[in-house]
Amino acid sequence: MDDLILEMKGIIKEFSGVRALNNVSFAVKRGEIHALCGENGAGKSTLMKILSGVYPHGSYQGDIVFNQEKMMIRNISDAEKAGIAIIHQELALFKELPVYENIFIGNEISSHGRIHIPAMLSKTQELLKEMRLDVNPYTLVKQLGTGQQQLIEIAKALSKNATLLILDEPTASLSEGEVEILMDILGRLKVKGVTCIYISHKLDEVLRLADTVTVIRDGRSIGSKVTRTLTKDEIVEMMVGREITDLYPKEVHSTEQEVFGVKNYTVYDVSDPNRKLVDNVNFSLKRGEILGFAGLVGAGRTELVSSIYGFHNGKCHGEVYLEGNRLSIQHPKDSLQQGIAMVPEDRKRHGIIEIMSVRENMTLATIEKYRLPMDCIDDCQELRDANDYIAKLKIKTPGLDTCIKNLSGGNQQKVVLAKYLLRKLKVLILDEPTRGIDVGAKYEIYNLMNRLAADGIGIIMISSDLPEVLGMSDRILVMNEGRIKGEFLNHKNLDQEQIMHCAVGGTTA
Amino acid sequence: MTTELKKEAVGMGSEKKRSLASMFHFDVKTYTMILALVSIWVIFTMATNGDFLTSRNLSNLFRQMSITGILSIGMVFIIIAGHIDLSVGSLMGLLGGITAVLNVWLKIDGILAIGITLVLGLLIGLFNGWLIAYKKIPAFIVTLGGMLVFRGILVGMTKGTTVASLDPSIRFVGNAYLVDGIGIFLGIIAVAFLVYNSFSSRKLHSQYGLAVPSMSVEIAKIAFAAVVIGLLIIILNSYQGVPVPVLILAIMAVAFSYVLTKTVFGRRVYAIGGNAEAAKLSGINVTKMTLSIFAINGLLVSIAGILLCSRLNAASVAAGQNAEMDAIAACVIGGASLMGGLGSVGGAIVGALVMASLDNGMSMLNIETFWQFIVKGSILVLAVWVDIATKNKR
Amino acid sequence: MTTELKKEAVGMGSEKKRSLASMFHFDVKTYTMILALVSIWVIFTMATNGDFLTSRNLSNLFRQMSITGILSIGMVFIIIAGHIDLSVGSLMGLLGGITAVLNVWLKIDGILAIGITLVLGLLIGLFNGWLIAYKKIPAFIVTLGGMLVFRGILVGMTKGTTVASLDPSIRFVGNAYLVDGIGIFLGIIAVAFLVYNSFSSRKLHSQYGLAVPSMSVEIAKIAFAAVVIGLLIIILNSYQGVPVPVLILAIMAVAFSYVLTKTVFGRRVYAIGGNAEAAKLSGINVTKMTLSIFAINGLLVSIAGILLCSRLNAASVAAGQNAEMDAIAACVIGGASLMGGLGSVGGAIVGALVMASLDNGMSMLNIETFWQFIVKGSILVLAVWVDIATKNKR
Amino acid sequence: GCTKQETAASKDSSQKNKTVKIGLSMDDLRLERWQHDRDMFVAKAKELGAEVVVQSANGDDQTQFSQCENLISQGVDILVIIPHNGDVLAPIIEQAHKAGIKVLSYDRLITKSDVDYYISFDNVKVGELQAKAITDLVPKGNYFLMGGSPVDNNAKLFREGQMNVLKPFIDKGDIQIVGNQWVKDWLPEEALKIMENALTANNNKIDAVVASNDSTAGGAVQALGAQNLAGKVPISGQDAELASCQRIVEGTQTMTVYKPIKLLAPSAAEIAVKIVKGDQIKTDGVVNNGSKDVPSILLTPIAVDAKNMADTVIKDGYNKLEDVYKNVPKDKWPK
Ligand SMILES: Nc1ncnc2c1ncn2[C@@H]1O[C@H](COP(=O)(O)OP(=O)(O)OP(=O)(O)O)[C@@H](O)[C@H]1O
Ligand SMILES: Nc1ncnc2c1ncn2[C@@H]1O[C@H](COP(=O)(O)OP(=O)(O)OP(=O)(O)O)[C@@H](O)[C@H]1O
Ligand SMILES: O[C@@H]1[C@@H](O)[C@H](O)OC[C@H]1O
Ligand SMILES: [Mg+2]
Ligand SMILES: [Mg+2]
Repeated sequence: MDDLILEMKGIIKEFSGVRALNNVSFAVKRGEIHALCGENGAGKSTLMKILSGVYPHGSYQGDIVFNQEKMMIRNISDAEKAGIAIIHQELALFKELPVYENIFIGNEISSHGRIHIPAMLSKTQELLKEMRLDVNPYTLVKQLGTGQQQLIEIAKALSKNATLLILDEPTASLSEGEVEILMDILGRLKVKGVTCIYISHKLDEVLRLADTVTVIRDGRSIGSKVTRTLTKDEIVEMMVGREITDLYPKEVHSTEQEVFGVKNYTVYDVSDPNRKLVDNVNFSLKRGEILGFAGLVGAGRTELVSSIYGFHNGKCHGEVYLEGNRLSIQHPKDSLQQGIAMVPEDRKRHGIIEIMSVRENMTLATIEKYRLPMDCIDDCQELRDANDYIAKLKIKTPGLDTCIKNLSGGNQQKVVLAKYLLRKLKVLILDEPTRGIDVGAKYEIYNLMNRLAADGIGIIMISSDLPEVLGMSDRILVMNEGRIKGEFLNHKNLDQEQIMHCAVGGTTA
Repeated sequence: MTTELKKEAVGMGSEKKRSLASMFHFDVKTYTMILALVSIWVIFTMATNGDFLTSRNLSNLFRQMSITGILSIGMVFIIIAGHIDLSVGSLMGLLGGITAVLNVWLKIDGILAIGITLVLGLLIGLFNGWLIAYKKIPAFIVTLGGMLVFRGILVGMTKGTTVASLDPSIRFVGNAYLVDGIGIFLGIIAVAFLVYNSFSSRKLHSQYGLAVPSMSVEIAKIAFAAVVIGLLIIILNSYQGVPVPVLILAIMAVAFSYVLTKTVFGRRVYAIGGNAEAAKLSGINVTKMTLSIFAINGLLVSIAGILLCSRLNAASVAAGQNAEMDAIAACVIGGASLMGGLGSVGGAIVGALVMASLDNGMSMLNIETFWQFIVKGSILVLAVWVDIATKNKR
Repeated sequence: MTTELKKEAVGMGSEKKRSLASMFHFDVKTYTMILALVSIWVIFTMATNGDFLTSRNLSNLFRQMSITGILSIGMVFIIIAGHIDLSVGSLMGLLGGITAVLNVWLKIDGILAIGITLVLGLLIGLFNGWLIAYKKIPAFIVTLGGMLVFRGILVGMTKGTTVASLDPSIRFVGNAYLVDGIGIFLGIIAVAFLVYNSFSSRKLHSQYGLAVPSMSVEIAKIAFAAVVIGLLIIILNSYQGVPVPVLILAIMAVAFSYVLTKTVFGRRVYAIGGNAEAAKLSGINVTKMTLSIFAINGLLVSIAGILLCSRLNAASVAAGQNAEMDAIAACVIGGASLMGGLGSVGGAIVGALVMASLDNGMSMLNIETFWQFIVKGSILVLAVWVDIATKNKR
Repeated sequence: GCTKQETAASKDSSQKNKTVKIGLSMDDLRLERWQHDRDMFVAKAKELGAEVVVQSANGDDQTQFSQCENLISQGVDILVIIPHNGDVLAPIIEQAHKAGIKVLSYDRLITKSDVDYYISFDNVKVGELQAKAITDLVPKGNYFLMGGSPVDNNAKLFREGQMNVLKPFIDKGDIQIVGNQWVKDWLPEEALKIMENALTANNNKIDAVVASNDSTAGGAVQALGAQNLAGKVPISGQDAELASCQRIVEGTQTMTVYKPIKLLAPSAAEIAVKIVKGDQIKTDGVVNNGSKDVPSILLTPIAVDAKNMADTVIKDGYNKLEDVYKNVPKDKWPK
């Protein structure tokens, strides 16, 4: 018999009438890496929140057996005491606190209630080194990019020395290099006997890493399989109930006409005006082109585009042209007026307004479109458009007026996408657009991108998912430490190695 | 593909159901406080042997709440946007004082004095807003400073005296009643508007193929609203007619409730309070919005100030002390959160009504002052507790 | 892999640089308000021909700020945790009243009366906290209710009279001065502690292989602190000695600053205020923390209440009115944000000192009252403006 | 015995006094009457060649306490205090005496302390005058008592005086007290609401209102006016504020209690200067403050109604004729 570390039996969880989990059973062997897959809204995060004590015993039905013992996990500390640690899908960090405190909050190193700062600092440095993360432990988390924050989350979970480690979409905003590091760490943990539950929509990772895959769909368990015998297509089929033959439905439709150009663009750090985050960047975007941006976490891609978009607070200079006209963008609203939209990377902080409904979130950037006389909102048109996109992007939501924070992570992301797609655009900037989105929906989004490109819209796509960049871009720019280090036309012979080499600072081949 | 279709269909069905449920959700949410209010009224009615519910007292009650009500409308915009305004009481005192000084000392015509006051209110609001939005000084500090500065100007300007006896035109605003006929007329217009609005929205919805609540629910809702409006007007008429300040409050409440719930501007107020950064990324000019919100508030404060000095037929240096607390409390009782993003004009008005009812009922009962403090404090907490407990259950 | 190694090396270097920079950042940030304070002092000193800076007036000033200072310590915990307490003034009045009633009317020994008051303060704080943490009623409402209830109880309990003439033991706390020797002794202990603390921390840091700021910076910092402490004690001694309330304030400030910055409890206060949801996900028991924070505040309020009735040698029904606003303002001036997650004990104390200095200086200058209002309000806004403008530049 | 030494010390510290420096600590300048007090006090003091440092505590004990300390440390020669709450300032007297400064308690007595002099109107007397004027007009009927701020000690003294007069009538059964409320911060807007509610609760069957001061009376008159009862229901007041004088001559308010500040403020200034110079002070008697008999100068408040308006308030120049009669036809003005 296999030695099971965890068994969840007949789990049922309802949210005000909506059944998120319907009799799910789930078993994990000691020491394995167990992947949990499923479409957006399938119930993966919910299941893990039950396991980690976010939804306490009594708020769900079913049993949890952990280490052969029936558990009644009442809160998060119960779970941690039992040796279960989790990295949540949504970042749960403290913006105003430094990195080292973030890592230890809730598990401070202390004696008699007094925190032991040097110990925490040195442990932090150790962890950061292990993560190959070059940040100062004193840095406030709000000063880090999303990818770096994600790594801090991981460090935080590692610091807990758990026997069962749950990772809910840990790599959603990590690029290839960091993913490698994480794989490395997980491998070492495995050797140490730590069990991992791994949730990801990046199926390549799953196949490489996991020993077993369990798939859930619409709150039901579909089945568990050993990875060795599995192909990607099979997982996809288990997840969505059908086959997706081509993950990247690439079409080529770029023209030669420039729609958008950036010249000598430099961006400085907000808190340290001498530090350049983006250094003299030049690029141009053609009508109907999909331009991919690759690079490691912290390469400055987000800073570049958000600065162009008018959102970065720091100093910047350079020239931006739209259809040959020089633009002066002070504020995101200027960009939107010119027909430039940007889907932000950090969904929770910049994408959604948590206490507003799905509909209100979706139409926020286009709200003038529905303006009737007397500033009145045409709610019929608004409803229709919202409904339209809910269907188009298959957003799983109980209704239009549901509070957006009750949606699963991937579905929130789709709402954010819809929010900017609702506008009439010339240029669309997508910063990690498929972050946390399942394969089926990704496919829809790629098709959508193709359609937009076919309509002549220029698309900039920043993505840390190299296969995605390779699969969808017409052209790829690689950034490293604030500079564009390489440019690749996408053709069959281009492979990940070349891009990676460039991203870590090597020169263009 | 078939599964997808099925899912979609299910989606549509459940949406219809949910939209209905959520409609009721919404209703219950707003109505818990109304229920608390009703219980307070019932208790006072019993305790006063029905005196509390006489048309005369209700007319008093509504007049007594009108100033706090108007202030709370402005305040709810500010609170939803995630700010606060502590200067409201002093500013109201100052603006009332300005009306009085203009009219009594400088012998400026009443209407003109009112006009000047309104403009000044708007400008001062703008200035507050400028410091907060453009200079990024926390609203708490700006308006705490304003509280002191405005009171100081008032004391200096009036040299500490009470400036009394205003023109009839000014006195009218705070003290007159509408002829019965006008009240009824306005009531009918309101109901007609409600009916028109609801049916045209139904028509539009079904035109667009959107779910509409069942006819009976709709009719019940309209009927309920019509009964409330009708009752209110009948009650007020059976005393002396609709008091002008109550009418002003009603107009402001309807207008600004419309702004907050139906307009682009209102939607953006919620957005910047809910997540200012996301709002900015969505192309909302947060600074300009903040500026406008404080300007609106300034305007409303000036209306309240005019009403106050009109009701008292005088402006005194202490006028409006602590009024900001009442206004903020009204908003919070009515469901606004000081963290921003939540609140409604209706809630704020109900909150103001709850507080005014407590004051009114207890003073009718001639309860000892210290008991009034204790009871008012306890009931406030209790009412909100009940509200929260019932909300959490759902 | 080589590139990575290089990066690491760079990392270490830039880290050292950064850590130093960030240290200074921190310092400048805290010190902007101190600079504002110093400018206010300079202006007043010039305007009063030096009277402002006499040891006697400084002794007054510190005594005058001690009560607001103590209240602001409790308040800053609450504000950092994302709440607010409006009941502080009334509660202080009530607790002072209880001490007086126990001592004067019930003839209970002074020390015992103080003890009972402290316990009661803690319990009332706990009760407030319970309603907020466990019943999820917004702190604004709970403490607004508390403000009314406590004032009511005070008026009822004292029947509206002033309860006067307390035991010498109670009067001591608010009015006595320490003998010069003790003051000096305490000063030396404080400096010694500073030195010890800084060097042991250096040692620990280097033991753990962490960067330490250069020795000269460290010494400069300590020397600066020692000079400030020394000057303070010399000034106070050259009048009548360190006033007991100032000593109490100093002890509370050091103790709670320690709690906030150096203990698990304190860091978690920031966490729950910064992101309550994340705090919960990190396994922090937010409800219990909230409870404790309000209990601490209750305790501090009771100390302030005892000091107040001791200074006045009486408890009056109006005691402590509006003290909550002063305390909150002190925190906000000192950099706390009403949205939670930001603030410090030191900042709150500086904030209290800024406000007390404005009051003191203007009253020394014999400015007309209404000008005092205007000037105080404007300077408050101005000081914070300067603070924010300089912070944004960096 | 040691007083002289102390005085000498204080003279030293003020570096040979050419001008006497008087510290005037006031309760609250947001109430009209105190502005008059201040103006007259300062005017008289200037006339006598003294300098006055004025502080206003905005009705807050603690603020007043601090301000007194500041005055002491500024080296004033004498402290004149209008206490917000006379019961809490004993420690200030101690501090002042330590610094060799004498204290004159103005208008309100500083109790249980070693205060040097007291000059005032009798506050209980004020209450008595108010009630007397009303009972003269309405010896039988329903009375409503509009008290002052529930946290103002004076408000209680006024009530005490009112009850001294009313008690016999109540005992006889002639007068019923149908309501008895206190007005937060003496605010007219609060008084207005309270009066509206009282009238409603009693179906307008209120025959007289005893209001403790003019600002609360002002609010109440507005409520009475709304029921067309202004002028029909007698109502008292206090302070002879301009607005209330106007109401009195217009007939909507019955009376106000005029405390001839014309007498009070200048004599206080005079006495203050005398104390500093070490001159003899003539007092009217003593008032016991709980720990000693304080030598006192007690002035009598005057009840003012439409009849004696011209002879009191106007004659004293407290308010001007044309202001008071502003809204009255010229032919009805007193000559
Ligand atoms: N707090 C909540 N209130 C109401 N419904 C919720 C709540 N949390 C989750 N749900 C619903 O439960 C379902 C499962 O959500 P869950 O977050 O577990 O999905 P997931 O599998 O993690 O999806 P994703 O891949 O998008 O992260 C969704 O339909 C979601 O709308
Ligand atoms: N608000 C801020 N203050 C200071 N530094 C910042 C801030 N935001 C980002 N940075 C820094 O800017 C650099 C570039 O970050 P950016 O987010 O642009 O990188 P990226 O290539 O998009 O990678 P990621 O996947 O992490 O988003 C990082 O080193 C980060 O530390
Ligand atoms: O004159 C009155 C004063 O004595 C009292 O203390 O406050 C109210 C005033 O009207
Ligand atoms: Mg999820
Ligand atoms: Mg990025």
